[in-house]
Amino acid sequence: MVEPLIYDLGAPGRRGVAFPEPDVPLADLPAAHLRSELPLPEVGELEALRHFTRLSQLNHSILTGFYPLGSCTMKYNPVINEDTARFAGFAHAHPLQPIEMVQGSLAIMYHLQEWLKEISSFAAVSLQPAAGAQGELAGVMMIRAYHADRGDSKRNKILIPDSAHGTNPATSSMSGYRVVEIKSDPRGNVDLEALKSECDETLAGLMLTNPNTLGLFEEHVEQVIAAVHGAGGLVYGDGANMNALLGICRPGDLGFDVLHINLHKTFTTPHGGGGPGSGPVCVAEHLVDFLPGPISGVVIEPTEGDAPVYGWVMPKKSIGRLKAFHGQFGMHVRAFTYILMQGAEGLRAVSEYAVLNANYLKEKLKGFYHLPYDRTCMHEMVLEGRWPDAPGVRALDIAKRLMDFGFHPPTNYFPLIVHDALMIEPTETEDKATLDAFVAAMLQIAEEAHSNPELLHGAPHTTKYGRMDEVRAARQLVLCCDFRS
Amino acid sequence: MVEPLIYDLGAPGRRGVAFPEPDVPLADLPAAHLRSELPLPEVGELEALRHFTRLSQLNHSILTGFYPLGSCTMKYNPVINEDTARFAGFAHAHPLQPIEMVQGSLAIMYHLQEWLKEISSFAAVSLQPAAGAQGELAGVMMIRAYHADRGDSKRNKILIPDSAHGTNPATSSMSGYRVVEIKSDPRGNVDLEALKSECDETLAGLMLTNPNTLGLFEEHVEQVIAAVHGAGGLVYGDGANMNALLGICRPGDLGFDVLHINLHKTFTTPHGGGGPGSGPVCVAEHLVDFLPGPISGVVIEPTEGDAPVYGWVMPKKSIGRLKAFHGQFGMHVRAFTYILMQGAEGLRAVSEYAVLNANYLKEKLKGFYHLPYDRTCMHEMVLEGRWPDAPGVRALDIAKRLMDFGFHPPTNYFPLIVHDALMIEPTETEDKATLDAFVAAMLQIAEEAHSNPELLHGAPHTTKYGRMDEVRAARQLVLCCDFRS
Amino acid sequence: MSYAGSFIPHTEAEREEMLKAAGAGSLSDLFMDVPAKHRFPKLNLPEPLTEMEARGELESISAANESTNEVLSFLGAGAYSHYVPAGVDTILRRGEYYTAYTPYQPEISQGTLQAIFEYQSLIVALTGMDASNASHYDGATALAEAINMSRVIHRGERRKVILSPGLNPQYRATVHTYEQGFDTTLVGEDSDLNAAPDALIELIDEQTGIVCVAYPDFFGRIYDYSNLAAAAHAKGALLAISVNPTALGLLKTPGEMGADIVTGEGQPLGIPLSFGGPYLGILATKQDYVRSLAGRLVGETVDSKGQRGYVLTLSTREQHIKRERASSNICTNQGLMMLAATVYLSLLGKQGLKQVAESCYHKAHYAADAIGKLKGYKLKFPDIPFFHEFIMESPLAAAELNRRLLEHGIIGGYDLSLDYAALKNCSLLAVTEVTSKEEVDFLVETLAEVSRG
Amino acid sequence: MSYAGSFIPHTEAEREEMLKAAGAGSLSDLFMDVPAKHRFPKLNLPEPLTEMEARGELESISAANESTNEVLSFLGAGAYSHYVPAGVDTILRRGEYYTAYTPYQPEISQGTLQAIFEYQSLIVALTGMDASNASHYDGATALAEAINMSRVIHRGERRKVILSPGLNPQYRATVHTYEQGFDTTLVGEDSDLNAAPDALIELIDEQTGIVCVAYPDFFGRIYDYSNLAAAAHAKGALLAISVNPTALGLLKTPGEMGADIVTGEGQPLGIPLSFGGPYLGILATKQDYVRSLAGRLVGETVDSKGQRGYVLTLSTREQHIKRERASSNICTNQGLMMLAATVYLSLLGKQGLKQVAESCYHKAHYAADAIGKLKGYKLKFPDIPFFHEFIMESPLAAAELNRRLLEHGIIGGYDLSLDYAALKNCSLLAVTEVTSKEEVDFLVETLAEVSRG
Ligand SMILES: Cc1ncc(COP(=O)(O)O)c(C=O)c1O
Ligand SMILES: Cc1ncc(COP(=O)(O)O)c(C=O)c1O
Repeated sequence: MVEPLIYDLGAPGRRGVAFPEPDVPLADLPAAHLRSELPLPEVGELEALRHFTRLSQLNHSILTGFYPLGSCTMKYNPVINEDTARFAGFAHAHPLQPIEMVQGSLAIMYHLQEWLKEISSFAAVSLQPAAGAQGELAGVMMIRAYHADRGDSKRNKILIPDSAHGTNPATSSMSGYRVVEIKSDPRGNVDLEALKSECDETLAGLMLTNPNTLGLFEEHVEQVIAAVHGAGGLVYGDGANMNALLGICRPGDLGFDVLHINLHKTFTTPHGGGGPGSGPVCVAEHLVDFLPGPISGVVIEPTEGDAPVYGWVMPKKSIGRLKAFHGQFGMHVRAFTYILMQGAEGLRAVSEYAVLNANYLKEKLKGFYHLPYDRTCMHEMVLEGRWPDAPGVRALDIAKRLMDFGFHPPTNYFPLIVHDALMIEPTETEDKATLDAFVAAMLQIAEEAHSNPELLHGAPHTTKYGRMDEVRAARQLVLCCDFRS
Repeated sequence: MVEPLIYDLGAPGRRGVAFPEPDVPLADLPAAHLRSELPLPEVGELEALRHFTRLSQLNHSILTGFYPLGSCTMKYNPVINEDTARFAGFAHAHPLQPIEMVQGSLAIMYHLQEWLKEISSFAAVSLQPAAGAQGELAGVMMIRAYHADRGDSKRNKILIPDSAHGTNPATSSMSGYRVVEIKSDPRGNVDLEALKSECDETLAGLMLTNPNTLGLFEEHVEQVIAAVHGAGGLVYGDGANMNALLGICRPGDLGFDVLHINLHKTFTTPHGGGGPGSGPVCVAEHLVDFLPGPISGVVIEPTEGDAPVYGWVMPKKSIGRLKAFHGQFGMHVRAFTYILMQGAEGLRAVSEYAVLNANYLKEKLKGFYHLPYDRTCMHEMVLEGRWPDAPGVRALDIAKRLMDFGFHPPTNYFPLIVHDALMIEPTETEDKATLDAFVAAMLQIAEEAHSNPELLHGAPHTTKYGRMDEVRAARQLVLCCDFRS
Repeated sequence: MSYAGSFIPHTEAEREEMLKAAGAGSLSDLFMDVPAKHRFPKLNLPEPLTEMEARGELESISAANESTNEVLSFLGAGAYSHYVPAGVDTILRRGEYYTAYTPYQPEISQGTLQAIFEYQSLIVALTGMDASNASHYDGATALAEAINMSRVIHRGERRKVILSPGLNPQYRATVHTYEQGFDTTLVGEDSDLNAAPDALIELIDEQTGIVCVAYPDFFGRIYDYSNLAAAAHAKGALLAISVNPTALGLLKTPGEMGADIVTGEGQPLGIPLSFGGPYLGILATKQDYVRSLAGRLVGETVDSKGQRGYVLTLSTREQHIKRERASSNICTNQGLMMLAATVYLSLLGKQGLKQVAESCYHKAHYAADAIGKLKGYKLKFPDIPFFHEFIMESPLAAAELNRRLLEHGIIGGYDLSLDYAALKNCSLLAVTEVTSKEEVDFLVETLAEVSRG
Repeated sequence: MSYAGSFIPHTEAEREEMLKAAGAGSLSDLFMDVPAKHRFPKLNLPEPLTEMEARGELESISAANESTNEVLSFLGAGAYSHYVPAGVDTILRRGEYYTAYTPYQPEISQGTLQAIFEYQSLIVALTGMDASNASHYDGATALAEAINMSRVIHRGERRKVILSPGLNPQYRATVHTYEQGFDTTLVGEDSDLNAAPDALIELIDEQTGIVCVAYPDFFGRIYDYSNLAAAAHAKGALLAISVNPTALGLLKTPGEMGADIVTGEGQPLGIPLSFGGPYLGILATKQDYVRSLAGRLVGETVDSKGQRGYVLTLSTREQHIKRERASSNICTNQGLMMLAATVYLSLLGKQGLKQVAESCYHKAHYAADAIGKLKGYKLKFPDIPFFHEFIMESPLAAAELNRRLLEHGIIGGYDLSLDYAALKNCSLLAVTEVTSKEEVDFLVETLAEVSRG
């Protein structure tokens, strides 16, 4: 019994939630503009809620199990955040209300900006980007604007390490740049020679993820940055991996020019089954004027004892706005709540334990799975999901088999520079017992891969759904149901 | 993998939710009175919430499926109720606040009382009883107080039909009465002759459920009541089955002297996995002074244009209080919200459709299951869960097998007067498609009972847990875990 | 159906089809058994509202309250303001819990059943008893049931019950209600409030079934009941102790003191004040008396696949099996509140509950110290250890004092003169972890000010 | 770990054991790769708070807002007050939804995947397109993506984009930002506001990639874009329509009018105002352009047991596969907001959405009628059909008018002079189903009064 589609439920004429009849005299409807039919579901309230409740139970989630999805920082999303973000004063604030009426919201944004500046060591922050990728877009556009502002118009390429997340090259193209890929060296760092050979007068910048997607701290980070700066380029930091760096090392101190932070990773705003995220972008002094805006700022300095008045400030040479209104405000409240509870002490502990958990897993697993870069890792690490002596087994099989043990699989087939990559990020909110259970499952699977590969090919076995035919989905494309029948 | 117990989780020294250190100077603790150890769990916040989230998924519930548990009125519990009952003004009201500060709460209780009076046709209502059984207790004690007040002290027995719910006789004993059981007649009514033969000067009263637990409206209800009244007794109405009577017939009009209503059945307050309920008790004029109290009343009549002032009123000869404070106030808010959305029109429809659904099921099933009382039923009906030609199969087997189809079984082995009773109450909030699916399952099971009884004995098959060994639980009694280890 | 607030899914076509199947021409036809003259009464109720309208209406009614979220409060007296972690309601809001009923069918109710088993274990751990039921209505009814249990245990003999005056007056009133049908002698309530509970000892005799005391008592006082237990046991009587579970985060267990039955109000364990309910009755006892315990019990067992699981057990005690011979009539209990307490205790755990208990203790003592030094005010029992509540004797009647405090935005303590003639000008103040030092200071300043005025 | 707000479960003993296993002597040892001089900076942040303290802090910050729940508001301009049935947040609060991520692993993500498939179906039904993505950031970025799509569809040719002045100014600003890296010619924004959209027709030429309009437009006006669509298609250009989905409960679909791409802001579908986000970008298109669509797509398939199921599909469009050749860089989208819209549309259904749309329409017209009759006020476009927003021209500057309205407890409309030089003294008023007749009457009376003062 699979759960029917919402359109398969209901009955013609059935009503869901009702609304009051208008209490005003009725106006004439604009006959020429009316639609002839409105093919929406006709289900009852219980029917609808039962449907979505049942569906929910088909999901793996952080609240139901371990979710070591590398690069995604699937850590505990504190339930208190879900309360604070819904406080009436926040939930019902219209984004265009006069600033005097929304000092609470503006204060949240202002302080969050200040805290992110402190954490990352940058001069200014815009909370506008909707997600990491939009933070990247903002960053790369600021790089463009910076060069343009200096009359430097020949810079048309962005360098991107081969280990980078797909959004980095995609962002660069969307910003109108040419992308040049830079190889990694045998220790998983940017290959310095390869980098230097591209550091010329056409260089707009480099997008660097540190720790990189192998979970490794870039050992020559300062040299890399120096090389780019030396050629007149700027360095963009992909801060998706900030969960390794809180109180450990500030990207601004390392010389990055601009960085985005994923609130939905490091700062516990929930992933929501795909989003919303929030990707604040932080910049060094020389890029402050280019930030997307408006930004929450102090518009009237506090006179003694009073609070300041916050309002909207548009950076002087802003690249403009990235979306309507002021960013994913509900996520700002959540991140604010989280930082408030952590403080400096807590944030450092977050990264320390995230890194401890990853290294613990690494050490427990590396004898059984090939670890291509055997160094102290940061918050995550990448194994190979294949063995020379188990030729039929691939990372995908391991991933699916993990489901039988109640675990969400690691990210697989990324980063691209590791064959059959299994990218494992445990996060600091998982306890040792959970990690030990995961290790036990991984070892059992490694054994099965050799002794009983069919078990892996057929996995998952214990889940309600078996392996999905993804090829068929793409070939016989069905993207919506036939709601007219 | 079964879910571990909360005590099996955690680690020594692990902390859950933290509280602030006291901001006051510390006082000396009373050394002689301190406990030496506090053996509570030591689990993290994510660990705890994951545990209770996972556990929840092991429950069948109204929000996940059909739940035709007879006598329990498992209908949709509107989610709006869950919001209104938690509004800050309600959730944070202390029960002992001065009445001027809690006019909102008192108004809720006052109007709910008024509405219940109107719905049931009684002179007054106390919302104090915590559940149906406590409403019964209040009612029977009022009967005692009434007789005592009249100096009538020889009345020491309560009559109870053999179809009655177990709380009725238990309540009577708890009130110090002797219980005499009255047989049912072949049409499922109270046997009038048997009743009359017990109507003597020792009769304190009769507890009558109407519609009774067979789902049948008592055909001689007025004669039954007249017989009891004729002997000087009072008639208690068990209003657990009010879902059949809203706007259909008012117990007060029929001559009942006292009645309890289960807000957690008829008025959609959720059953909470076993409670809380709420069992308001309604009385006719001659019992008003005996009600348990205090009760919300108008203490200052409204002067023109103003609202009245509500306060606490203690009935003159009250049997006293039944519990601390004022009853299950959170349930009052929910029932209030529900009635507000239904109005008179809606309440009548509720009962009409509840009865329609039950009769629909009855007609669809009665060819396949023995229907001992073949009359138009009210909101529920009782089938026999056995067949002469399938001797090994019992109601329990049918119940367990229904789980394989995703349904909660009907109440079984109650009422006691039907062999292998299956007591089915669909409620008005279930749609035809659900009923049809249930019918299909029931028919298939009837067929399997004859063709493949083993399938039923082994059921359930598709649930995470198989049949539980209840005998072992009672024999090798383990009522708590070993939290010291 | 299409009136404003309808949750009835039937379309007209479905209704007609179903009526036909049911052999009825119309909905009214289904009600022919109802005496015609009483059929289809017109109900005088407000017009039905949509959800949007109902929410608006309830919002304004709720706003008509001025509750403890808006006004500083020192009310306790059986219901306490505590911080409830967000995780508690997160779990309570899950439909799988709150829209299920009593777990009669264990195969599809393991969520509720295991939660109850965990609750039972937690209560046993807190109280030092051997077994807990799955919940009772509240602290008052749990006490009444303890007395009921004592009657069952003593097979109807021993009709004297000793109630300490230090029990919550509402609990005592409830006991009086419950005992109406029996010729029980209730004694002890008028004992001297200053005499230690040992004074109850002299009331114990061979007719005594049970002695009931509170811990801390209604006035917040902490007594060791070991002697009382010994004295009761010596005469064959039972000892029931009504507890505040928060205090058990700090204090010696009733079990250690020799209690036979522990009752209590579980509201402090994660349940909002909610104007007095729904709350949670705690009822636990020793192994010997398990079969006389009222209410549901969950026991461990295994399923047909050999998996550990939980079921309702010993139901032969209960009304649905034993009917008039059941030990109690309780059926629906406080399931969801039991879950709240279970989640609360799990989230706080060993360290958290202790922290809360200590915080309550220190703050109440800070307040009492300051008030004890105020001109015109004094503490009623300055030498007896107390937990988070204490009696303040003030220069004016508590009612008048509270009126004046309220003018300054403070809800004062409970006016004890309402229940105790001896406690003129006395109010019972509660201070918990949610009250800050500044708020206590504000109370103290205001007390000083209003006593002048 | 034991600082106030810690969610780190490790005990000291566990930490030591794990450090040992990891071959590190201390936590600091794990960070030797970090340049020493930048290692372990001291962060200047407030001291950590417990949950109880943090909630208190956030409560007071929230209370510093005076939001539309407390003050009557006629603001719209892209974000609308609507009643959200309780069922929506009931579902959104389920941890299984909100703590999952992009459903990369379909076998254990069918909840999210099926919900997306249902969302795609609902958007197709509402808009008359053939396919919808799984969500975009918001209405503004969805429009920017439509232009991006057009570039992909036209393989980088046709660098002229026509933007109607009736598009939300913030959306147009967003498009300008997105187009910075390309030599796109953006035209049309300064067209005459009084000229029907047909006036845009003359701007369309062989260089035109896409024409973008709003429906209803930013001023609430309803136009039939069929001619515009035909004109665009005649020149090989695309037509994108940015919609308000509530209006589609009533109005002809963009599909019927010939749109190639539909974008829109999904906030009105059950998403709270929340100071501007998170909202929901709607992005749908015709079959021909599906492979150029940005963002996630879910398609139907079967699993190994033959059960119908859903998976992410056509991911070769996306950044994680195609990298610099992807049609967009979007990765994380607005999943939970998509779920809100799906639940909202399911709960309201065919009848409910129509009811809401009609209610908005009637109330806005009631307000406009009354205002149109007020001395000194007039409607800017009295003869053009509108939905639930309209321009009021007042006798004084909108900023000053709004200041005065606020003194009477009313948040006035959006001040259009901020974006349109031609719209002096004009404000944009929105009226939805949550506003009562009395409230509109109060606005009208107040308008009369403040224009005198
Ligand atoms: C390393 C890295 N960079 C960038 C991103 C993009 O962030 P978002 O998905 O929020 O757009 C991600 C997230 O998936 C990431 O892991
Ligand atoms: C007919 C009948 N009477 C009385 C009761 C007792 O009500 P409660 O469980 O609320 O105490 C019930 C409920 O189970 C019942 O079905």
